[in-house]
Amino acid sequence: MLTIALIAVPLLMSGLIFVLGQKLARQLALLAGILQLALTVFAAIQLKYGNTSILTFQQNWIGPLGIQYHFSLDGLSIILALLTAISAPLIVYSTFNRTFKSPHVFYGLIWLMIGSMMGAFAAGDAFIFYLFYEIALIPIYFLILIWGSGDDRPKVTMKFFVYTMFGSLFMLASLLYVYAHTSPKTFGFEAMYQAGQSLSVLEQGLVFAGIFIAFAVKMPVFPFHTWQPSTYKAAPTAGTMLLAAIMLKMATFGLIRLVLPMVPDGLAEYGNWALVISVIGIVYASLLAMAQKQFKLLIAYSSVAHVGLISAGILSTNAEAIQGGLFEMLSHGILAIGLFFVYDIIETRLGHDQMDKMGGIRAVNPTFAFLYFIIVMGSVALPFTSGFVGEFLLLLGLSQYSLWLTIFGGLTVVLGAVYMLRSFQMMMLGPENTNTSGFTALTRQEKILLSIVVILVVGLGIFPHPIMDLSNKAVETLLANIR
Amino acid sequence: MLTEYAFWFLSFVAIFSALAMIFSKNPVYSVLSLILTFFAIAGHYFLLNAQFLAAVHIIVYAGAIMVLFLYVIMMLNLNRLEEDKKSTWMKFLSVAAGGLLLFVLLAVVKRTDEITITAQAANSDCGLVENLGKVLYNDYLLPFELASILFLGAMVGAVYLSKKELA
Amino acid sequence: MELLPNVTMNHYLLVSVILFVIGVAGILFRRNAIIMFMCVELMLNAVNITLVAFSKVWGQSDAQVFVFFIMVVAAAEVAVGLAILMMLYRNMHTTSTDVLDKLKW
Amino acid sequence: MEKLVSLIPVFPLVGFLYIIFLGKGLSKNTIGAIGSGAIFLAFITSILVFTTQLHGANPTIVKVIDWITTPKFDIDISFIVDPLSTIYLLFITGVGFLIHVYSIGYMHEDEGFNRFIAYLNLFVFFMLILVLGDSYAMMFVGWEGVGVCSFMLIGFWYKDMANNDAAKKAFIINRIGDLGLILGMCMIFFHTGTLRYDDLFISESAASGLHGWDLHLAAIFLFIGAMGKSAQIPLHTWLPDAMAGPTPVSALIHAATMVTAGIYMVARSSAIFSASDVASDVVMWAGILTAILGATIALTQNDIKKVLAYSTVSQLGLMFTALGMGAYSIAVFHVITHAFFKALLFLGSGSVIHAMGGEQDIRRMGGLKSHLPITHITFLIGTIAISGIPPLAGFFSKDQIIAVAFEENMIMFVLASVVSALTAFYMFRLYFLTFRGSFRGTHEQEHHLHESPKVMTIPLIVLAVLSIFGGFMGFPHAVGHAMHVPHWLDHFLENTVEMEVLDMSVGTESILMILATVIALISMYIAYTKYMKNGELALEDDEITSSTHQTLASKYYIDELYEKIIRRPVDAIAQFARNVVEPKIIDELVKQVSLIPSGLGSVAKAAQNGKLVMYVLAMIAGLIILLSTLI
Repeated sequence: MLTIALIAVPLLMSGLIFVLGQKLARQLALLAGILQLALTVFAAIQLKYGNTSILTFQQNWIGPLGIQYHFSLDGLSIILALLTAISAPLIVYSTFNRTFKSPHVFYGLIWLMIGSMMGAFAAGDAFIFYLFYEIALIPIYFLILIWGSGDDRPKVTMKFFVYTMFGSLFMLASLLYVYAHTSPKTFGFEAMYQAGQSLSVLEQGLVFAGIFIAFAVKMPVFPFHTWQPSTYKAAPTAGTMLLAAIMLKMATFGLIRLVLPMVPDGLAEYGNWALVISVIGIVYASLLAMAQKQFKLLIAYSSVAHVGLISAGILSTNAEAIQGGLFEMLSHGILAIGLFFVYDIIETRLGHDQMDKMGGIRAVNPTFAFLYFIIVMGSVALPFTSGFVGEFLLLLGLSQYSLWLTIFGGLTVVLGAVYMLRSFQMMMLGPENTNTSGFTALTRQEKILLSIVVILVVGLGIFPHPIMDLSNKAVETLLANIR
Repeated sequence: MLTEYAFWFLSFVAIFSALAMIFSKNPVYSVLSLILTFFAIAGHYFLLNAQFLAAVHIIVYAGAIMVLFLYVIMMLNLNRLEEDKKSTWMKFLSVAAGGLLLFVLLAVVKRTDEITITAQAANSDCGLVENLGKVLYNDYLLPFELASILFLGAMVGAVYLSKKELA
Repeated sequence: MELLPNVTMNHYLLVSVILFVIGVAGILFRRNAIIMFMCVELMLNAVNITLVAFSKVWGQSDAQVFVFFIMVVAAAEVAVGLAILMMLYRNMHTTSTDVLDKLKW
Repeated sequence: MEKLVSLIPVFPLVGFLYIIFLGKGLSKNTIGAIGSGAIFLAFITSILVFTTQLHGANPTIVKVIDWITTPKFDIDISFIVDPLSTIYLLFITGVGFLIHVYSIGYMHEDEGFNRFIAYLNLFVFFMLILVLGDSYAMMFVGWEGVGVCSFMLIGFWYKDMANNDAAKKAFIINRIGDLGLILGMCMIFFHTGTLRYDDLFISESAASGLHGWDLHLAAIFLFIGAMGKSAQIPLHTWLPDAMAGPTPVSALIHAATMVTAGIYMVARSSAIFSASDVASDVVMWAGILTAILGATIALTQNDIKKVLAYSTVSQLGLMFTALGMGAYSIAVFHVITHAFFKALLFLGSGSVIHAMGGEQDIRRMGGLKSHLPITHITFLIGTIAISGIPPLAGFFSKDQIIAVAFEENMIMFVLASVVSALTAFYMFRLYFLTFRGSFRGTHEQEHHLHESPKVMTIPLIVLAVLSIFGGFMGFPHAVGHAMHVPHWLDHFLENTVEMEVLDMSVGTESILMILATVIALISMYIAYTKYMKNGELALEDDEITSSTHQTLASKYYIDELYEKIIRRPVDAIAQFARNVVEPKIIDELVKQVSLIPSGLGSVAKAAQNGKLVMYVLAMIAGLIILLSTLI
């Protein structure tokens, strides 16, 4: 029941925000975030003490097809639930420095999206997962279309929408294929796993390919990433945060949830190409990030690089990498919010994000530079930041698959430092110029938000243990299921 | 013996007048030919012992529907229709399609021998009004009532469409 | 199986097929919407013949009930259809389907 | 007592946090006191911890909290107390404390004073984590942490872009090394299932799970990490540039502590390296090449800090040569003595720069002896110590490296001796040009000359004392045995690192010692004749005369080479990817694919032309197909 509440709260709050109109929209949205966070933490505590019965919910929906309302939070999805619950209030709060036209629709859509993503994370049934996975597209489509920037955004959003739908088609085909092999017919994960594992290796490989393409578009992994930078650029900052912090995690989480236990043999036999393109993506996106002049695009490409590592790690199928992947999802979400908020701060003050026209911000606004520096350090995976824990475990796991891939994937350590430090240097260091000398001090809201992000980044880096503890057992069970 | 001749005669009339319908340049003649076809078909129904249907057929088709056609044609004053020129390949395509369809249908019909061979006439007066009425009002009561609603809808629709103001 | 002396089921089917194809041919060759409409009626009747014939073969009245309903629907259809045609003619001053081709995608 | 070890890193951390968050209104002296006080407390605690190890106690693991836990990979934040870590503790906190004190004076006028002390504290924190961590993962924490602190401190004066570039370069090259270290860790974990020293080397020897090329490769990857941090060929280029930071930073980070982390790591992994002859050879050759490269470049540099920087590169090279030959304890010995005298030299140079008002070019100096007496004396002691003239610290450690080389590999022996000779030469060149002769700077500068305040000179004096006596902790084996002076350090480290047993007679060892001394004295004399007798600046120091000289002065063009073969191609590839691959290939491909449906759509659109006949034909076609299945 608790799980249902976790999905229902965002959806209901979304409805409430739609209805209650313009005045209270942002307060309500923030309230919903806090409520959601409290509920999720409560759920995590319940899970920690083994009280799993209130975390599952199962009810028939479309009986003859074996589709159920089946939601459950286990050690894997609780991490993503936490990510959602932490990100949601932060994202909402990050918009407080701006005013939007028809805010009730804006915040309503945000919460609709959060609710549907939560639904995908908590799904216990492949059909439910697919359903929520797709529903999440609708609100973000309108968020970008209505509140985005740039004249080409109808085109950009169209590309984004169609591209991801196109990918999902392959997933649907794969899922239906596996579904056809269940008996009695059901979309429940357990039965799907069994059916998937009973397929021949070649079939498994094909099913894997179908699902992976869907996720590869969503994550996105090279070479399916071209929708992403333009979409990030067009989206309002809150929308970008939603995309980068939570939405793409549906895909990486899907890898753990759908791919690993369902088609392990196919992955082992025919999955190398996916690992290879993921790793190519790391290097390629890092290089692109190096070549960017616009800060937002730099973050976008760095996100591609990070996600490539997550994908490669998870597909290498071992406990370290899966744990690392889960933790990196959490960390990447928080860092993405931090980075995009930094972008937002700069953009509201300077009106652009051309890095080569900045410089000297540190001299004008040392607090901002300090907070940003820690976020940079987190995203280059410095130890004692959350980024390190995930990235290190991912590399450790990937190395058990292939040393060569690890060497190339590890280049993210170097190239990440190159582009992040370059951006830090271009924006923050050096003497101030006419562009940046008027860089006003941070407002209270900005300070609070950045501080929370920084505290989370450092705190999770030093105390990842409680989080990892939640998922340890689930990861072991998952791997035991595969072997 | 007589019935056999009647069958051939009716069939000939039906097909001939159907052809006349599609080939006649004047729509009025077309309608009249079609009415003739319908009468021939009604005759078939009689031969098949479906008197009720035969009656209804004449009343509804020949009496109501075709008169409606005639009425419309008269009202629109479509004595002579301007036929557009058809491209030759269109003609060819149409002939091919029609011919092919005929061929396929005939081929299918040829196979019905094997199916009908096992059947036997159990109740030859099933087409009488009494029997038909029983079936209609017992088994098909709901569709029957629905048909009346359909008529109502059609009536409303026809009236609404024909109102001058809409134009 | 003979329905009448020397007349088998196949004869009826044959007649029906020929009428049906004549109806199709009419639709293909003629451009006038009213004529095409009549061809549709002809095709409906071609089917009706088979239904009645089959009813006789099996000794069941259900097929005749169907014929009855087909007539019902045909009547309704003609009523509405002709109304539409009249409207079209009023507006377009033609009933040729070569001109009436605006209803697409 | 061992439990106290977890306090040691806490002091500098608290110092850092306090200064950053609460230090705004405090005076510079208070800040200085807090900063150096924190390190002093750590130093005292370190001594207490150190005493527990004096008499051969077993290594102790002190766990603080759980850190990363996965089903198989399980690393805590916990510290190891054993001879190797405690001896590092001592000189990090000890030298660190002195440099903190010195910084109070040196940075007193700087507006970023608070920040500076705070960063230094943070650096010491990470350095302590590095040596105290009980696993490679924990070491890596410190490893990266010091890298970041180094980045922040090199770019301390961030308004000058050159400093920032140097800082970035240092960080990125370090990162390349770090990647090597990560890969090394990955390999070790893959083959042994653990990264804890305890499981790998001490209570079990899981490290023996590495065999053959896995072993070599793991060791080489680890060494790549060391290359980055300890500035070995080919990753050495950042260290000289790192001199852009304030001088205390150069002394603390880029001479005494951080750069020796590589030696610590190799010594810590001695079980792995000693098992891998390939890796050991790599270490040895990289070390000696670096030593020669550093020493030759140092001959021609005119910036006082650059000379010291290349000297550091060269000395680190020597240490790695020792490591490669299996003489782990001797390398550590040289680390310690080097920390003393190199910190001393850097701080001395800082004092000189301070006095000269920021001037760093030795061609503009000279005759500072009378103006800066304390600095002069201590700098001279440092110079003698590094040159390897007995009985100062450098002599003992360097001599033992050369002795080992004599035993192990004659080529190494010759090369190491050459390095030693070069060292004596360029150090005395530096000394003579700076302190002797007549002043060559401007009149204004001469007027400004003054001895540094006490807060700066006292650390110099302490370090000078340490440079004089520090060498006695490792008296040469054979000679020491004959004289009943034990090699204390070897005994102390015996259970921690693999030992190289020198089987050398008293005679051979004595001859080697005398030979080394003579070489050093000859070099010193050559320097004397060249730079003192004429009393003037030698011509070739003012202008570049020969192509050899040009090559040396340009540091063998290695920076230019990297610029050409790495940085520019990578940038070009990145630009190519941005301008061509991304829009013209990948996105174009996507567009082409997206054209397929719309192409199909336009075909289908043609069918939907509104012509009734077409629809009928289509229907009939469908009907025909359908029916033909019945035939």
